[in-house]
Amino acid sequence: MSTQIRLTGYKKKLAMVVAVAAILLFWQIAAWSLPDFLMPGVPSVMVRLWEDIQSADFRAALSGSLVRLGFGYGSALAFGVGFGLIGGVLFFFREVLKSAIIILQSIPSIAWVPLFLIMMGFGNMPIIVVIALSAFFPAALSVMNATESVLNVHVSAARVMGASRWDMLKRVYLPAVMPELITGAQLAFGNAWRALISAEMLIGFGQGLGRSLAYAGETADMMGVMANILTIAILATLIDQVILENLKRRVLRYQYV
Amino acid sequence: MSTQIRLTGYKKKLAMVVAVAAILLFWQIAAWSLPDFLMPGVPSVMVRLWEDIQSADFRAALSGSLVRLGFGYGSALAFGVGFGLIGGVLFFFREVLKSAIIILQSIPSIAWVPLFLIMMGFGNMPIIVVIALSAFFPAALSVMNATESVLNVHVSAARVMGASRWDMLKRVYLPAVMPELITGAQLAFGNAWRALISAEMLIGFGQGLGRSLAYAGETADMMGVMANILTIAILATLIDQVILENLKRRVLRYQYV
Amino acid sequence: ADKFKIGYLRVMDDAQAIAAYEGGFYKKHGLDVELVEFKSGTDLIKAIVGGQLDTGVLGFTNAASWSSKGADLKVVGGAQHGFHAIVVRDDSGIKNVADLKGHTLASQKEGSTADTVLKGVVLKEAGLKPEDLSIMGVSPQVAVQSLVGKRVDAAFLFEPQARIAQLVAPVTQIYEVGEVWPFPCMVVIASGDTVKNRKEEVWKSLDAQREAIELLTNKPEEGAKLIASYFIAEPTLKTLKHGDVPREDIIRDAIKSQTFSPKLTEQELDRMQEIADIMQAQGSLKTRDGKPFDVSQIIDLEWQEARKL
Amino acid sequence: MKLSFQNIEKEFSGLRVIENFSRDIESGELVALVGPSGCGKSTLLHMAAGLETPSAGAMLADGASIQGPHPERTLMFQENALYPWLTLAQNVALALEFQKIDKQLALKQAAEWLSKVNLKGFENYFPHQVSGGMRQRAALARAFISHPKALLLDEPFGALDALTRMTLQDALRQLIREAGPTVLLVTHDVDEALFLADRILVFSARPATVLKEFNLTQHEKTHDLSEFAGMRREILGLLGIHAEHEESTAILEEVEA
Amino acid sequence: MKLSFQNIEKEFSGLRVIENFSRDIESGELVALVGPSGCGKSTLLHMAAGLETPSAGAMLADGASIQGPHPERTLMFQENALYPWLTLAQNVALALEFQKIDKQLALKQAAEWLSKVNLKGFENYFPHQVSGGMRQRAALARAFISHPKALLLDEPFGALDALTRMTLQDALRQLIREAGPTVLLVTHDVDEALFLADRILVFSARPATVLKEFNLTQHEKTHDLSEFAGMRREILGLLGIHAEHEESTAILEEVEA
Ligand SMILES: Nc1ncnc2c1ncn2[C@@H]1O[C@H](COP(=O)(O)OP(=O)(O)OP(=O)(O)O)[C@@H](O)[C@H]1O
Ligand SMILES: Nc1ncnc2c1ncn2[C@@H]1O[C@H](COP(=O)(O)OP(=O)(O)OP(=O)(O)O)[C@@H](O)[C@H]1O
Ligand SMILES: [Mg+2]
Ligand SMILES: [Mg+2]
Repeated sequence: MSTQIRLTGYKKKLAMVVAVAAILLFWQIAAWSLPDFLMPGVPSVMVRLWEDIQSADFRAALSGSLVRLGFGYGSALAFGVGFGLIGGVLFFFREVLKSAIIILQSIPSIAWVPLFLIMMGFGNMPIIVVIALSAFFPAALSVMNATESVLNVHVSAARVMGASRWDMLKRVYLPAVMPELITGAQLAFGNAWRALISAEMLIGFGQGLGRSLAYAGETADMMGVMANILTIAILATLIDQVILENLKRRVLRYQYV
Repeated sequence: MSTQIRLTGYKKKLAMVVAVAAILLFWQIAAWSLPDFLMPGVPSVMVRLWEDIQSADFRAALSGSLVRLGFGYGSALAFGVGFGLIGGVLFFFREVLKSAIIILQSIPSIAWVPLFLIMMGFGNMPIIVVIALSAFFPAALSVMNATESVLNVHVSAARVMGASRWDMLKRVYLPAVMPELITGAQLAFGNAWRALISAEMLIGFGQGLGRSLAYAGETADMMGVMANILTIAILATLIDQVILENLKRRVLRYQYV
Repeated sequence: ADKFKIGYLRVMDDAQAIAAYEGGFYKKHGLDVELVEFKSGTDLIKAIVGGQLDTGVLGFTNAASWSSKGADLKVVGGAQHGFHAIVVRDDSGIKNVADLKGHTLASQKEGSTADTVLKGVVLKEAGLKPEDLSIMGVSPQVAVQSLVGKRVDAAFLFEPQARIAQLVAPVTQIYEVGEVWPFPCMVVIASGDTVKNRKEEVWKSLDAQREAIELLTNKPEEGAKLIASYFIAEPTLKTLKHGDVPREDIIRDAIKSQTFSPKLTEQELDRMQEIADIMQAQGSLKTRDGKPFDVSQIIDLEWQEARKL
Repeated sequence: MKLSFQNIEKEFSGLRVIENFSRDIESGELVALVGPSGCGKSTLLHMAAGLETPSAGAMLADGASIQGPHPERTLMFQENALYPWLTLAQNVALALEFQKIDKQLALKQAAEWLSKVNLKGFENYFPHQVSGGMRQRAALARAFISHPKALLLDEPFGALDALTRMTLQDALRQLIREAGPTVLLVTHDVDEALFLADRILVFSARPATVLKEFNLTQHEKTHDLSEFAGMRREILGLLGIHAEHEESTAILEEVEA
Repeated sequence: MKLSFQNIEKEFSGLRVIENFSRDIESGELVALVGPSGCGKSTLLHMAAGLETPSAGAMLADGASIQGPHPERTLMFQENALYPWLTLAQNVALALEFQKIDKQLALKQAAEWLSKVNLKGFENYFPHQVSGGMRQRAALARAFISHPKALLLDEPFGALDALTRMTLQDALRQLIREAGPTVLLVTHDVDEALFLADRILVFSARPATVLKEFNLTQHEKTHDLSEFAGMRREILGLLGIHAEHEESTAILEEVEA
């Protein structure tokens, strides 16, 4: 048994509210100490955000970004789990993949963008690849590390019960790595999201939150910049806390009952 | 007992060599299929890299980047461990900090850069802050999560033996979270490094590897771009694999004997 | 005394700021200058507004945008006229601007001066709407590389990228906005505070830049030697048809194609107002009271009047 | 099923674990293996299960050489062999599902077996929700559900407290009596061996050789083992525990390296 | 040290665990607590250690109310109480270091105590390098090194196999005989209680009340417990294990929720 004390759902929500309040407070202090056009205050940005949300442009940017995120993140997870599980069975392959990840991971996504633009042309493709690349690393690493710690008895027990290789992967390895997989998926989501916004800021293509942010910056619209940053932060938090956390609770239900 | 089979040091090194070879192969294939102007081949970049290394500019860029990395990463670790341990003892604080991290982490570092430039002026400061910010998150998160799983018996045993609060932190909590702390430090290093390079690419200040990369890109010097990317990747791998891995082996010696 | 901080962008349009530094003209005028590079006018202007920089050489539209939001900014001198070329791939079959319809064009960042002029002047005069073609907002280097890599059919470029593109790729220039619709693209901008408190130093810097402009205009060879390494890293550039060309030659030609001028003339002031109106029409410039933006409120011509230009 | 160990030898990378072991376990017989820690008892069981192959000698089941794991020879472990992500019923049913039996049918049979081991009503509990004793009951159900002809028990109750262990010994005896498989039982608990076994093999330290063999078929079994007091004393003596008023030092604990 | 439980009651958020428990443990006496799982035995020990406070009643040590943990009342746990990052010697020395004794001196004394529990030569091994039995020997040394006046043992050998357990019972008896502390021993192993205790308290299921008390002071103790056969049968009967030829169902395992 560990000292883990699970706070109740109510306390968790309160903590989130306190965190949000603290961040907004810091922001407002910065706004007070800087001229209005460099750093607008919280209330005015809120008003602006409310207006933005009702515009068609905003919805187009939102859906554009989310579609890219979905494709990039989705394929990163699929490949990450696949390679991770293969790495769990083939030890040498695992080490090679790990080494490659350590090397490639050190290159920031904004250094990849020009290269992919030229190789893949304009369009959603380079953005999706940049997202997938940056999300692939943590997903694959976490699955690989988790396969290392699958219990021997779990494997032996399945073998004795006559499990086929495929049974083994599907019914033993996959559920055994699921907790780490979900942690990895949450890490990967953070990476994917940052890569999405960065890439959209750099590539002036299509509708997207990153592009709105860059455009607002370009036209001296700091209110727009802060409204966009706010949108980006709120959205990421919602996706992480509502969608991914709920998924986690469903998939790892056995840990919570 | 788990299925963990530790590959020998020799095999690990071989895996690294294979990984490097595979990456270089992909690169060379890209170089063959694209015009030289867009993607130079591996050998010519190697030659260029060799020349670069001997130049004073390169050494200035290197030391500039490493100094920033040191300050940013160092302070991120210090704060991360500090806040993480505090969070380990104060549950509500932990939840607040976690929530704040989830929110702030979603904003990519290139969105922070203009803001910090305005608030902190030119110089190393904004770069260091961007590095520290992006490295702080994984460091603090990993320590906090680790404190959640410190064994109850370890805490009770120390209390019964008459440990003071400070003894408790120093001799029970800190060593207990050390394995996760090191994992977190390695994650944090990846973030710090990418943030360093991105920020240097965006802020045209001082000497630095990121700036050399951006400069090479702007002057259409693809050979320089690839040489710089190579430097960045090699350096990150060296720091991670040589320095951090060795540190890990020293600090977690008990796990390896 | 404090260093005088001048921000610049690594583009030919800022050549006089770089040349004045490399040629020691600032020093000659008794000014200790630190030259700070920026990746975009957007960042540069923020540094001026935030008081981190004294002056900068950048697109006029930046000053308009920010002062419309309430920033205290002054345009204190001219720098360069907007020479932006449209180059097209030879195999695209595009002969004039109107032919761009349905093609892809690499331009600069959305909302930048170039982007404003492209949409508000170039395309409009050819009878095209921005939606008629796909416009990609990228950095000039990526634009050139995209041309080479056949990812776009055309690009809207300034120097030296327009020249480099023609040397390394099978592309032809079909349009030059400077010939058709000359406008003051780059100007010297300072914050109101600096103009008030460090007037003398601002003037010294303008004097130094004026001298640099004279050098660039009269002796482009010498100017090229000072600034070539800022734009092309290798001593020579591998070209498509002419083999290895020394970088100084390319830069010299690029300098020659530009019109630098320390002075803002009457026509130029009118053009600036025109651009501001276009921006307002495009929605990238919004005044707080919704009235038309008056450019004259950010113009400070005291220096050029004192020097009797 | 008759299990025959014929001149079995086993080495692990140079470490000699079993030396020339030959014994037949007759169909329906229950043989207990007792011996010091690390002497090779589990290794013998793994060979009978088909998870390990002997270095020399033959391992036969009903006269045929054992090629690998098969559900008719089922292994049960000391602990943790249930999958934490499956309910008790699903865990038990898995043994049938791996043999391509319809899921619904498997679950129905699993429920029946669970009620046989006194777990009616706990079908939908996850392993971590029930006590260690209940988990081992479920593991027993899983072992019996595929009607194995040979049951290989590796310290099945070693992790349970003394009281729970006794109730499970009763349950196991009941199940064996009904199903009648051949049983090989590894245990450290001499009382357990005395209570359950028809025959007891006492092993020496590594490399394992049989020190002595006890036959108990003619005895009536109850938890009150006073009848066996002499045999108990003799076995403990063989293992180095002296039932006298002095310190025992004979069993030198080994370093697990 | 005399430990007095006076009308102790204990509730955990509404769950009634102990109901009006009163007993004095005389100085130098060894009292064993036996009872079904979850009845509150550990809770009693924690109150004596000062880690828990009673909901009602008084917990006295030599007549003075217990305010918190103190090294003179030492608690020893079932397992995992050694710190994995310290060697055996450092673990044992820690008890002294927390009491501000010089590190070198502490290590020297630790080595002496390790040799008393038969671990000479293993001072510099880490816990995971030695067997479970050796770890508990080290834990014994750590418990005795600060010369406690009261020793609170919570199933100290519950995680060990039966043979190792017996050798440790011998070692423990030897140590107690030399140092003479008051001992409270929680165990599930009736034989262990019979072998070690002066007095045995048998508890009912939760809320814990004493079902019966046995006095053994007048008996000579050996591992051959045939002399106690009657008492053993009675205790097992109280706990619901019938020493007869029938299934026992009395101890219903509880759901750990
Ligand atoms: N896969 C393996 N690789 C290398 N050595 C092994 C392996 N499995 C077992 N051994 C070694 O073989 C010896 C016998 O192990 P085994 O598990 O059979 O002993 P055991 O009698 O079951 O001990 P215990 O009572 O502690 O379970 C031990 O020294 C162990 O370290
Ligand atoms: N800190 C706590 N908070 C809430 N409930 C607790 C706490 N500690 C113990 N309990 C509950 O009190 C009851 C008694 O626990 P305790 O650990 O004292 O039992 P035990 O007799 O030692 O059992 P075991 O033999 O399994 O060790 C259990 O039902 C347990 O769930
Ligand atoms: Mg074993
Ligand atoms: Mg207990």
